[in-house]
Amino acid sequence: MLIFERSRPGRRNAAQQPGAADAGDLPAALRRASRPLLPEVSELDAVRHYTTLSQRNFSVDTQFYPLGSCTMKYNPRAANALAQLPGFADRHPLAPAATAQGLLACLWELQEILADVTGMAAICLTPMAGAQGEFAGIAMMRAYHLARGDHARRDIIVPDAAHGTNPASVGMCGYVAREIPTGADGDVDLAALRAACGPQTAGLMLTNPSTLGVFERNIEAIAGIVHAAGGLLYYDGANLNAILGKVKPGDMGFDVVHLNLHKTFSTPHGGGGPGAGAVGASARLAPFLPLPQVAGEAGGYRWLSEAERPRSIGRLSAFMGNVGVLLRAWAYTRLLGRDGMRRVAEHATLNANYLLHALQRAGFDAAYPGRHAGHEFVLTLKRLKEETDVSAMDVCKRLLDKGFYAPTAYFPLLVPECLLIEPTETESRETLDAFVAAMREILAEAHDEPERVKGAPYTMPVRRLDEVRAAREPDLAWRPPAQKA
Amino acid sequence: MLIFERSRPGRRNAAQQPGAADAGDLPAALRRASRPLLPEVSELDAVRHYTTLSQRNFSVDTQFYPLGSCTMKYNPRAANALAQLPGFADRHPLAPAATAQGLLACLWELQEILADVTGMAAICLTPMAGAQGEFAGIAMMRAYHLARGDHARRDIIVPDAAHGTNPASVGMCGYVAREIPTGADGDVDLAALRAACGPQTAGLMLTNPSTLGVFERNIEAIAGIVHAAGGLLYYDGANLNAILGKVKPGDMGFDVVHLNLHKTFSTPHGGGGPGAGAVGASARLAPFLPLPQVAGEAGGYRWLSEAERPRSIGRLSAFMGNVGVLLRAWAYTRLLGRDGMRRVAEHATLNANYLLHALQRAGFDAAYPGRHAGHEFVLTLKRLKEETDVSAMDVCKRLLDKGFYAPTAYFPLLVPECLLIEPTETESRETLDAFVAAMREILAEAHDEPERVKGAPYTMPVRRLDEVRAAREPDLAWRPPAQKA
Amino acid sequence: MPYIPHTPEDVAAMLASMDLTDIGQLFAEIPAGLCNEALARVPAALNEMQLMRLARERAAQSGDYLCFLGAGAYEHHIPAAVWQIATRGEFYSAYTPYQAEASQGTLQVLYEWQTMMASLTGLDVSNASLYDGASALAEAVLMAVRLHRGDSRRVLVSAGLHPHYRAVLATLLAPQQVGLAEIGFDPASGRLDPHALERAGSAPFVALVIAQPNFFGVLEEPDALTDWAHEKGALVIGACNPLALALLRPPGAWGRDGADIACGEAQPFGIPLCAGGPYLGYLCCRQEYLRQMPGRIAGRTLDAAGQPGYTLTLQAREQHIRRARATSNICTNQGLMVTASAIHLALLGAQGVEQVAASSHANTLRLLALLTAIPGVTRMFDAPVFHEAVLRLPQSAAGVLERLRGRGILGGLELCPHHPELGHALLVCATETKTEADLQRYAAALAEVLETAPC
Amino acid sequence: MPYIPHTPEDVAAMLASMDLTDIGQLFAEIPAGLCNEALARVPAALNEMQLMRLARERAAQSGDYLCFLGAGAYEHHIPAAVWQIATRGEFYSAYTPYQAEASQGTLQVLYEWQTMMASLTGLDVSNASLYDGASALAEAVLMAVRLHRGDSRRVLVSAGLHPHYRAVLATLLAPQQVGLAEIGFDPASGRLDPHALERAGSAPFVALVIAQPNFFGVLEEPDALTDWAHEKGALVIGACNPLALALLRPPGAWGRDGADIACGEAQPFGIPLCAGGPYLGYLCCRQEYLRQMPGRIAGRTLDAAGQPGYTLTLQAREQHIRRARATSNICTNQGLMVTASAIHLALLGAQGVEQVAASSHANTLRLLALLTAIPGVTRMFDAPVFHEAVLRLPQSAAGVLERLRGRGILGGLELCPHHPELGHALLVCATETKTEADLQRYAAALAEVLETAPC
Ligand SMILES: Cc1ncc(COP(=O)(O)O)c(C=O)c1O
Ligand SMILES: Cc1ncc(COP(=O)(O)O)c(C=O)c1O
Repeated sequence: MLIFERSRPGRRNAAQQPGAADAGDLPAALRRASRPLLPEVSELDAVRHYTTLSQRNFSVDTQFYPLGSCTMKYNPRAANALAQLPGFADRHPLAPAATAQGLLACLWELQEILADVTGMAAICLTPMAGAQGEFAGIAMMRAYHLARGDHARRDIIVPDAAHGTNPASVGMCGYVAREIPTGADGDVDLAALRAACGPQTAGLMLTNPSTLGVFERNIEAIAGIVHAAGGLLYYDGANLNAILGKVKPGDMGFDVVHLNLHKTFSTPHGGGGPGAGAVGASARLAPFLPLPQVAGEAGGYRWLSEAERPRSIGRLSAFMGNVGVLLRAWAYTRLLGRDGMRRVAEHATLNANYLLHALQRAGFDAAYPGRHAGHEFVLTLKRLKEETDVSAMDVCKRLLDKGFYAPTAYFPLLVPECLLIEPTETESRETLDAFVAAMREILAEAHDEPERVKGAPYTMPVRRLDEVRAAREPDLAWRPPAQKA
Repeated sequence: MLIFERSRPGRRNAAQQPGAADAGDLPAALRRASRPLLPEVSELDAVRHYTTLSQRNFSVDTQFYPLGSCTMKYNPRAANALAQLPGFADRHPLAPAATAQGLLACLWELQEILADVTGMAAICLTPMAGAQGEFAGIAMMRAYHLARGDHARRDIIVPDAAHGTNPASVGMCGYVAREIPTGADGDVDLAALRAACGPQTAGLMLTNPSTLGVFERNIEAIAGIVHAAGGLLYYDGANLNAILGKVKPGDMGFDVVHLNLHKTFSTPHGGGGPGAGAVGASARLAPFLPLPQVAGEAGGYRWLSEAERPRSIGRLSAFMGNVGVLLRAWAYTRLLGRDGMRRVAEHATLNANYLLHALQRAGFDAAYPGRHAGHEFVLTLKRLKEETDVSAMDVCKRLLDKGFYAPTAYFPLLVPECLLIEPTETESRETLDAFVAAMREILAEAHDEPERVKGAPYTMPVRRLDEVRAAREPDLAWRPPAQKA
Repeated sequence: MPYIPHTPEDVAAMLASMDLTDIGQLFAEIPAGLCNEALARVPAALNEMQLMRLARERAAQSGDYLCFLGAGAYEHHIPAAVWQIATRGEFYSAYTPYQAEASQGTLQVLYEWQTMMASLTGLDVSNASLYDGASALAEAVLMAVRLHRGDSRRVLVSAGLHPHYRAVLATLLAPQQVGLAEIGFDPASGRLDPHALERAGSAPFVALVIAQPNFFGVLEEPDALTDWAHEKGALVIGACNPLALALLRPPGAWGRDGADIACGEAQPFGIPLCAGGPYLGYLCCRQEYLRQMPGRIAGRTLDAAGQPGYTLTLQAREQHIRRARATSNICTNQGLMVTASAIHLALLGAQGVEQVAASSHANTLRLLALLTAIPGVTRMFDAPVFHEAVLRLPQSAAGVLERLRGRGILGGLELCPHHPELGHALLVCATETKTEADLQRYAAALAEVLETAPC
Repeated sequence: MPYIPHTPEDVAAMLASMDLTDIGQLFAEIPAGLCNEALARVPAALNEMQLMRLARERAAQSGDYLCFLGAGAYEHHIPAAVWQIATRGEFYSAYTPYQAEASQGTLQVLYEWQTMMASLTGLDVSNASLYDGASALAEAVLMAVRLHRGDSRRVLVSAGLHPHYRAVLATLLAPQQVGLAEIGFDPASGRLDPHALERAGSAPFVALVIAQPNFFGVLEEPDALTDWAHEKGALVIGACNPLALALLRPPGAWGRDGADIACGEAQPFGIPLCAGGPYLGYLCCRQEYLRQMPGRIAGRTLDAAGQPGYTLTLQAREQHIRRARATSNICTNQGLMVTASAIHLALLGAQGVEQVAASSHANTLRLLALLTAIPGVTRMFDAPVFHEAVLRLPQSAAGVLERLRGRGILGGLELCPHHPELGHALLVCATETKTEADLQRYAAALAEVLETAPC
């Protein structure tokens, strides 16, 4: 039932209302004619409605959530408590700098830590998610080329395995995304890369380990080819969890990186966001970083002024990006500490490879069987689909019935019937074993009783939803019954 | 699965551990030989375990909870936020009085408000639940009699409808509980009362409206009889919600009252507690109130000293009772305000009577059909039981399947197959109507398919539990498999 | 090992299952020269107890001020229930609801919030959030560029738009060669200057952005503006504080045909100030523009048993399907803020939201009355305002603010850095959180401060 | 109407369904003379925004001190997860789990906590909580009285038991004519004085109460005491800080046969100080004493399908069944504190709890070393302590504490009101929350304070 269907005209929650006040002086021509459609419910009804709605979700706090490319690790509750401290949560963004030392200290430390783990010269924390980080990074590359008077560069090379935001961000920056294929072993096709590179090449975007879950072994060669062509290298940090504290993107030759703090640095996904997509740059690109940034000096911390960064690509948000998310990420970095970083990569990788091996033993096919997994890996259910007509999507839906969220399916696009599985380091061996057992059961069921799998899920609040209908007859806002007709 | 079954030797949650420290100086004879059986799990495992466990509960925030005698009203979330403010939550009980003005102001105001709504001369907030309030009240009555040199009084008269804590508290005070019957109309049997009263009578405990949900119409006569015999009147405030702001126990002739702040004043029940059982006294009994109490004076607030209250029955708790509960109750009183008190009683009573009428129309029998309900009412399912063999308990279990918590069953003891139903004022008419519809369905089902009702519940995390086995073969603590055998 | 459950035995057994002995072997494919475990700038780990103490100390440095700052971020009462529910693990730690059947909670909340926002803006549909108000406006402009039939890439924007919003537009639009024509404001009213507008409108343009209220708190007269832009064949974008829309004509009802797109910052609906974010960008439009909308959208559909349920829909617009030709690159949005905002609006109810808006308005007028009673303090503009206004001070606002801070008051925003042409200008805001005593306290402090000479 | 959903139309329709027109009619059975709606001492309503502002102002008056107070209530780190989970509506707003099938969450938590407490105390069974440590001890004594075969009602209690606990025992036991014989402590060690004990033990008694540690932080030698009492045919009750039991021999292992009952205050396990409550009384005993246990008990059983499940059990002991002959009058207990405590213990784990105990112990020893290095400051007792100890000061503790407070430190508890015989005695405590810098700060402040003459 929708909150609007619980609503009754005139029902009020007096404790939350400041009381009547006069706005009669506002000119009639400016005033609203009819009340907006907002619910009128009691506080109990609202609390009960949203509390029971929450129970209709799977989440990391309640289920294993092996969603590839999303790094659904545990989100420490301390980070939430910390970000809600009144000195942070109630602070106005334009409150004077003199009162900001505590906040700035946290942000500055986060900049320092991220610079170190990425091997970049400088970090800007403002991008509000990975995709905005990508925009910022490409815009910086563009600004760099233009600043050098190099106006010919229009292409950004993007492997076919790339996440959709990569080509989309390229477009947002007015560049053209040029796709290159992946080899059978999961590495970039070097010949194709060479062919694609030239004076029109602004740069290359790469995720490493790639979205196929394998480490790009030729990364040094790739960097050489792109740099030789005058292009720049962009690191999509969505998969940093695999190499955190072990390998630095800067050392691989990347000029710009973005990080998804809501992945590697454990800030909650919140059912879709908010995230934070901090962006880092090598020395030559650092002057182009967006603003605001925090400077740390002997006397304390301060915001860098626009005058000090005349070549900055500018502002990305009205204020300072998603500060509450940044504070949570800061909390996490401080809780992990220096040694904790490396351990994340090691155990995320251990979990992924352990799970991959176990699933292979259970009868599933790895998309890149010869390769070590990074922190995630791709299975292909092509054979299953051919044998039983049970698809990757069917397996996903059936997993829900077994109490597991489903892996990412049908991404990357180049692997047919694929599942991208990322266990993260925060899951225990017992949980992984239970997942393998469930997958084994589903495999057996797919052969014995395929219709059962294809009809899943059965135990969720709803049965399988008609997505086609949703798109063909969009119903995107409730209307009161009378209006609806 | 139990948290112990998720435990693995050596698994650690490093972020919560202060690090190794030396206790080697402790004499070996005093030291523990083996580690206690505490879980060893990751933080994620603990969070997931307890979060999913919580989902296995019904609660006010998620379901209608018409549990008679318990006043399961909405617990404002503001009260929770307020009690968790660091200045309250992190305050040490023995911190100096100079830092206590803010806290004492809240407690003093609560004392004043409760004194006013009960018509008592003074209030002490320390009892930690209703039952401890009862103990305090009876102990005060005892102290009063003894202080007057009146050593003969040994009996406390208790109606048969009384809550179990009443006779139990009488026993805890070294008195004898003398039960008197209730008349067919739900009022106390005055003749029996007269017969029971005498020089041995220390007092009478009464709930009004009674646990039968009806207002004791002869209360003034009762007070007269008891007082004439030299006894005192004790008001069990569990049902104050029915008359809050409309009738004051003091005006009815009561000498002592306790209140269940976790009922009338909306502090959460927390799955069993904590509560707060503030106790109030008329002028002649006020000197015997327990300590600590707060005094409010021009210069500020302070704790009353023992020297100032030499006749106090003394301390009931190591510190100041359940302060966090008291703060929540204070918050509620301030949110309701003067007019809000009366409105609670009015709408709680309206809801109860509306529901009673609707259930009668649906075919259920009121235990006291001629009477108005207070804030709750009793149904008797005797006829249903005779006709279908479906019991009150069966109906309760079936209600769970319909998404409603069950009413109180088999209490008061004198009504056969009874349900005690208390909707509270915070529930909407729509919720009451939905409950009636469910009850109607169950009634039909009881006639058509009684086994279905008797086998309920079917949709809970467990089927009906074997209570007899639980008591016959008590399994009260988990043991590791090896030890268990 | 913080947040890693593995015991040494676990690690050994897991490695053994792969015939390995050392985790390092799993990294064998990485060129050896790239391994670099030095992290000199990362401090050693704190435990939670140590971290919380450090954080409490740092948070306390923000101090405790009576705050009259607005300028795009507003202090409002947020019911305690909002965040106690929004941070429940099931909302807090879930991903984007791609597996709809296991995400009905989040999806229904999105659908409810979309309904609320569509109704507030008077438009047909809302998306399920964008990052913040400023970036939402940039997305709206890009959407208008895609929708517009002509080949102009020129957008008219008021100089009275929040300067940070203008800066964000510049950053986000420049790479796509979308030009911004800044229209001056009328120095008397603070509204868009009609003459400047007429001049700018003589060349083709894609869209007119109307800020309601604008940066100065001033209310534009959007009916005439909307009709004017539509007559020129351009789209109209309303950049609105959605709280103001509880009182004001919604963009969907501006002029003859209504604005085409409404967008802005929904932070006033239950989102804490939090030093600037995470906030909550919204974007609503007419039904016919749906396929050019950026961002996720939740929709209602039926399940295999014919029961209603919710799912993300129209994903063909989005980056994960359409890639380079997507309507935007946005993926992660501000989901949890949507949840909080929906709960907030449900708790306040239609009447509550209206009261918050009216009482913020009334408090601001009262503050203006008190402050302009001080000699030398006058209102900069004469047009009606919502809950913010610009004052002209007899001295530099910076110095005044500094001295007010010494009295425990954050007195507003100094406009000089953004609008030097306005002289000693101060932007003040008084929401429903301010009592009469607070307003009096500000007035008394300001009077006191102004009596002493500027330092 | 705060928290009342009824619209005027609802009220009218509901009344109409009963053929009534006015709510007042529902109160017709109440004698008219009793109606009294005057509430002069109840202030008018605040809304949540106003209330929270008032509460924040009042809470802030507690100040922010470095605190070395213990004496029965201990500052420990509580993981943020504990209360974020414990205040989830499903735990927070549920009643006592009488409908077991709809309360499996709470019931399983109770069962788990009982397991933890039984293991910590080394006894067979635990109940599901009592109010607080002091009242739990009173219940333990009453239980012993019921269990004891003789007709003595005399109980031996150390004068080194927390004075408030002794006061509570007096209040709760007096009406049942249970007598308390207070046994002096040895002035050198701070432990129970064996001679005094021997003297008191010459008359019959029901039980001996051993506090471990006692009020002075001192550790008793419970083996000999236990055997001595058992030989006299009395029961032994251990009143223990359960945190100390992470290091110390549990009551169940005291002497030859172990103590009979253990009880006390589990506040150190995840319960905030909160000015004194709600805290968490616990009580454990041997299996054979089960039927005399007070309070609720959760047990594991099977459901109709043979699956395990949890329920409250052995209710025949309780007031709602046995009424006047119940083992106690307790009904509402401290359920939510149990939930928090179980989550706390699970988050810290066996090793974490041990580390908290050890590190509190080590910090206290370190503090003692620093403070006793100050001229004139000495330890009062020479027996080993857990995480508290008594210092002898060269001046009145009250004055010293007052001056320490001026330096931001709550320096401990002045013992003079409770134990004037000890002179200038100060009880100090340093838990794992204190850093070396904190201890140094205390020492420096104390040295400074003692240099100046008492005022
Ligand atoms: C590989 C990769 N790149 C980029 C992104 C985009 O990040 P965001 O969703 O934070 O915008 C994602 C997120 O799913 C991703 O997996
Ligand atoms: C009528 C009545 N009296 C007394 C009590 C005892 O109160 P408490 O559970 O707070 O001890 C109750 C509680 O259920 C009750 O309903």
